[in-house]
Amino acid sequence: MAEPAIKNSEQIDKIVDEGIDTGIARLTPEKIEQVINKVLKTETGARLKTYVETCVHCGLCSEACHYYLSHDNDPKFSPAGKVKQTIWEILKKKGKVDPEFIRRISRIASTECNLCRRCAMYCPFGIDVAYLITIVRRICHMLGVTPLYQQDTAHSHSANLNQMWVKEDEYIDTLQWQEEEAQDEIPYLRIPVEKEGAEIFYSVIAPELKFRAQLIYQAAVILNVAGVDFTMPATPGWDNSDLCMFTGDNEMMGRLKKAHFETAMRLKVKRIVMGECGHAFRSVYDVGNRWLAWKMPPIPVIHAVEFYYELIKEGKIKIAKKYEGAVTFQDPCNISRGRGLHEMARYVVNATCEEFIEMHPNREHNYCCCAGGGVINAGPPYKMKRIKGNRIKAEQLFAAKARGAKVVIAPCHNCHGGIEDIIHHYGLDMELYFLGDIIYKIMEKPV
Amino acid sequence: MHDIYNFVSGPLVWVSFIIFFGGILYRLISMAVLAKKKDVIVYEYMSLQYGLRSILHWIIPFGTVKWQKNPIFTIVTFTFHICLIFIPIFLFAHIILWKESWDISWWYISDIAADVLTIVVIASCIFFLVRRIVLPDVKYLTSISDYVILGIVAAPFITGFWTYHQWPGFRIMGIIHILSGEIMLAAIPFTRLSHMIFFPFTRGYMGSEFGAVRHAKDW
Amino acid sequence: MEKRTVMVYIVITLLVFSFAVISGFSQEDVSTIQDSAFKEKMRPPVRFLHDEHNETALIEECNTCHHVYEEGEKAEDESSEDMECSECHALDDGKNPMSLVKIYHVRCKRCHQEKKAGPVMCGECHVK
Amino acid sequence: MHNISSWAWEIGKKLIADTGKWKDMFENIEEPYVSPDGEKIAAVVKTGEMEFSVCENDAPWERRFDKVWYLKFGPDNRLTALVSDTGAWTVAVDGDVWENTFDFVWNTKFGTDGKNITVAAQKEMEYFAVTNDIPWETGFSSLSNLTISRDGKRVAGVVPTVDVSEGEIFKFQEGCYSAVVDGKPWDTNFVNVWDMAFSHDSEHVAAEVRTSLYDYTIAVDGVPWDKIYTSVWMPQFSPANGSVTAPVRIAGKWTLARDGNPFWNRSFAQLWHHMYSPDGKKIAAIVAPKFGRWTVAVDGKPWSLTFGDLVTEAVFSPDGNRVACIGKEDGKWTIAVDGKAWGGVYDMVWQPVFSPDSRSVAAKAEKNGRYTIVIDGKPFKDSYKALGDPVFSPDSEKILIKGIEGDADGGKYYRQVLPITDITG
Repeated sequence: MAEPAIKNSEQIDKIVDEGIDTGIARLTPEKIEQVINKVLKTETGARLKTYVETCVHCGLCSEACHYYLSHDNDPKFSPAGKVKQTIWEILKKKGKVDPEFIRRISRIASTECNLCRRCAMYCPFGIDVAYLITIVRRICHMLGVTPLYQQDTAHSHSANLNQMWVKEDEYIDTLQWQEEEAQDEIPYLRIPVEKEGAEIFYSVIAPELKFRAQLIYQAAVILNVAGVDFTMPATPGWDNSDLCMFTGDNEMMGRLKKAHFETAMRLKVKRIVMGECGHAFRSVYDVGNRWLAWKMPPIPVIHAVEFYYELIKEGKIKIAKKYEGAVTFQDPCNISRGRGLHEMARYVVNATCEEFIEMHPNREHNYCCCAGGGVINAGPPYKMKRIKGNRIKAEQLFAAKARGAKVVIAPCHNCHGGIEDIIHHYGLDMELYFLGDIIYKIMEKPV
Repeated sequence: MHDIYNFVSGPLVWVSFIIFFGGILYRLISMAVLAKKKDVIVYEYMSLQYGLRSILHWIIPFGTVKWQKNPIFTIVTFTFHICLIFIPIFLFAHIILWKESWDISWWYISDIAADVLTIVVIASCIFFLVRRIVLPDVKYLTSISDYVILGIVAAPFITGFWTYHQWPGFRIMGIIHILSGEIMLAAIPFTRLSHMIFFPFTRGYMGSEFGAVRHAKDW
Repeated sequence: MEKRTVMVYIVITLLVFSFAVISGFSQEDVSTIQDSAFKEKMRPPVRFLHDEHNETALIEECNTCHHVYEEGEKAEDESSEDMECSECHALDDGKNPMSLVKIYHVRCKRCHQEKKAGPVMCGECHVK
Repeated sequence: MHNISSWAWEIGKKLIADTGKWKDMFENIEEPYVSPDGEKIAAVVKTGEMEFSVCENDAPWERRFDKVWYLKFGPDNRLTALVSDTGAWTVAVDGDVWENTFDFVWNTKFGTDGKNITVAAQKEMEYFAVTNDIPWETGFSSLSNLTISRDGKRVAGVVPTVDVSEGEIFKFQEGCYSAVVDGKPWDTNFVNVWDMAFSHDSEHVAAEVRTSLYDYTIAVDGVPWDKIYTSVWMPQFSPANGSVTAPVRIAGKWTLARDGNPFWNRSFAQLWHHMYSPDGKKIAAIVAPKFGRWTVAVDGKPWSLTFGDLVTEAVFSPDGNRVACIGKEDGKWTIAVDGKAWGGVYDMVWQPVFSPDSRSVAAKAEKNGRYTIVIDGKPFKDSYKALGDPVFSPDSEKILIKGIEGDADGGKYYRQVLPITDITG
């Protein structure tokens, strides 16, 4: 279990990332200064000023951060420590920093902070470190210094309005393919495409089409068995995810959210129900919509966890036999701290599983998976850094396992990806499921 | 000596009060204007109910998970902050000065109590100092200015204690005491001590976002 | 014994002697400010050498301090040495001694401040 | 729209199809669609194991397919569907299929008169558009944002013009995309090209483009404006003089620019979906005058009425003097016309429709799972299980209601024409 922490700078700086390296090579101190000051002047104001001036450098936020805990309390990984290395320095030098400095802050902002906002609950002043790190990412974006894989995802978003270069026909084809597959199990099943006036627009993320098509299959089964009047669009706008939000390309973020919400409006649906994805929820619920001047989502967005809760509570899904074996539950930051769905999640877990074992800490206080906030999207170069940056999660899971938990339920794609790697690397030997996997397994289905 | 005394206890008091209250007002107004211009969402999402809910949890000792996890720090910081505000306001020696100057007075604490509480403040300052030097994460965040600020806060209490006990040189110390109190007042709006002013807003805003928008707790 | 050592002893003895003599002479004049209205004493009483103070301060009229006010006007030819201050300067609400403290302070301290002479800080009068 | 004066406008109610009976005819029936004139109702039906067709007014098409989707009536009341026969995809129009087949087809589009039908198609990983069974001569490695001219004769889209693979981020940023019109790409490459619009004479195309990761502008026939913005939304051509306008973002605020110059003299927290009055003299747009409040602005002047949730589907009256839109506040939907909201609120409302004389406004609305037509704020007494869009008669005195009566188990589809006074009183 106890891995030595990465000795930060040396090993980290050995990571080759063409996105960052090439970006850095193109910078001049003049350009850096000009871009930084432009971002600071035109895009920041009272919040940045107050946060920076209010922080009393007390270090209370340190133990909120999984990177800090996983790196043997290395001060460089504490939330305020990351702000010190980035924002404070930028402000102190008034943007007069060199390209190497930009390399460091890009690394810190993009691969050493998941924007999970746990630290906001440990800072007495409620200083939003995630917001400050977002500003750093914005600066790096404006300077053209973003990890290659993240940037590539942002480009896919821009060219296709989805995160995985899925072409318009491939998306529809996948839906039809999953529909056909599922009809073998439930003959009357449909994935209605472009059904104007349906109650619900079921929205997904591109990885569900590319790698986890079974999730669309399962969702189709759940939605059909529950008799939900739903539809999926046949146009771009179907992908609710938004890595542009995490690279700092706010303009693209807005464009993606516009496409998504306008698709919902065009389909005349009353609600958008989305799959088990955390960051996408954040982007549609309280980030992307704001950039567009919608105070709240114009069409309500319901996360899968809340939707399952409704279905089970209202008896639309009946449980044939509860899942045997003890499970534990990962509270994803974007739907617990981000939406308070932890109690509903527990309702669903208890309704579907024989034995539920809490991991500690939990609910709003759960540790981040270390994959969210775009970090997993920084790609393979940072995989080990990400895994080692979350040893604390392995310890947390191990403790739950010691009390009997054999299965981890993680209702978020990023949590899923992150925890999958952690389970393998640390040899935890636990199974990992989405909540939908469990419901699909144990629900009553027509014979 | 009389000239200095008259100056620090006369015009300088006014100057420091003006800087203190004027500074607070200026900081609040200028920040509000800036927010209106650049961070309009702060106004849009600020919720009185949820803002206060969060503030309430954070100003109650052990009212948050964080406070519960660090009991020693919690006790120290709460007693420190309470004493810091309480002592100067309810100290007999201060009240008589206000009575003389402006004919206002109120309840005061005994000198023994004041002595004990002052020691608490000074001890807390030492605790904070040691923390800054000893704890690696805090040390990493610490700059010279943090020591200066700690000094600014500790000075009026150390000098006040000295003066009260009439230790050698207490006359000079008395003048330094008055001066250091004035420096602290003047420093509050314009240094990180401004957390006193901004705490309700930063915490309230986070509480509003967590409570009203995200339906979650932030403590 | 060396000469120098003897000299030191003599000097010390003389000093101690003269201190005793001076204190003895002054005894009559040593006084502390008292007022029966002060029930609980927050500070040590103020030592006040009445005659010496007045000589140094060139105060000739008793009613400079022991004044009498009639209808808001200071009565120039009257004085109040035989009275306690609190007989006129009543306590706030009959209990709060602050107002009485205040008039003592105003009487002493303000004059010292104006004349730039004499003690002004707490510990200079309320000596422990 | 297609020549509506040729439709039957006699007052009365006609049973078109007893859709309730369809259940006995087919294994499965998908949601029904009605033709613009209301004379036809159709649905995709399952006729056997892995066998599908389209049922139109009680009779299925003769052809059977292994997949049918995207049922759409054109403005000329022809019925199209995207169909697959043993894996080969094509378009079926009123039951007849196009000769060409493809690996996939999608996104059926019609010109205003309905004569020209266009789809996006993919064959052997080549992407192109097909209009009336005639594919573009060139294919591309992808095709998006399919856009057709008013008359449907010309087709544009966005295609990669430089081969760029996943992960080649710096190549991507040099510009690998362009707009393509009738199969011919523009000469200029852009980092991105998005929504585009044809001019009214179908001769020109304007598009949202991004020339670097940060610089957005409008390109007209491949030539970008000389001004750049931090973002732009879809451009429009003026029907009057051919100039191009687009919402542009400057210093965090949105305003309307024309041919690269400031046009409206005020800015908004948001401004999009601007549109010209039919005569081209006025411009209306959906705007947020302040964060979180939405309304319509005509020539830069916002209504005083605002909505908190959203404003959408704004439309000009034929005479260009009135504007109607959908507004939503606290989860409830309504219609607003010229800055005044209808009294009633609904669970959902559809795009409002002006009468040809511009005097009346009708909209389909839903309440408690039933649908009805509302004219000038007054709901029709009858409610329906399903409903098509309302259509005013050419003389503006009658309204065509296309509704399925009945409950979940059965249903009869009626075409009904009534005087609007039956609803407005």
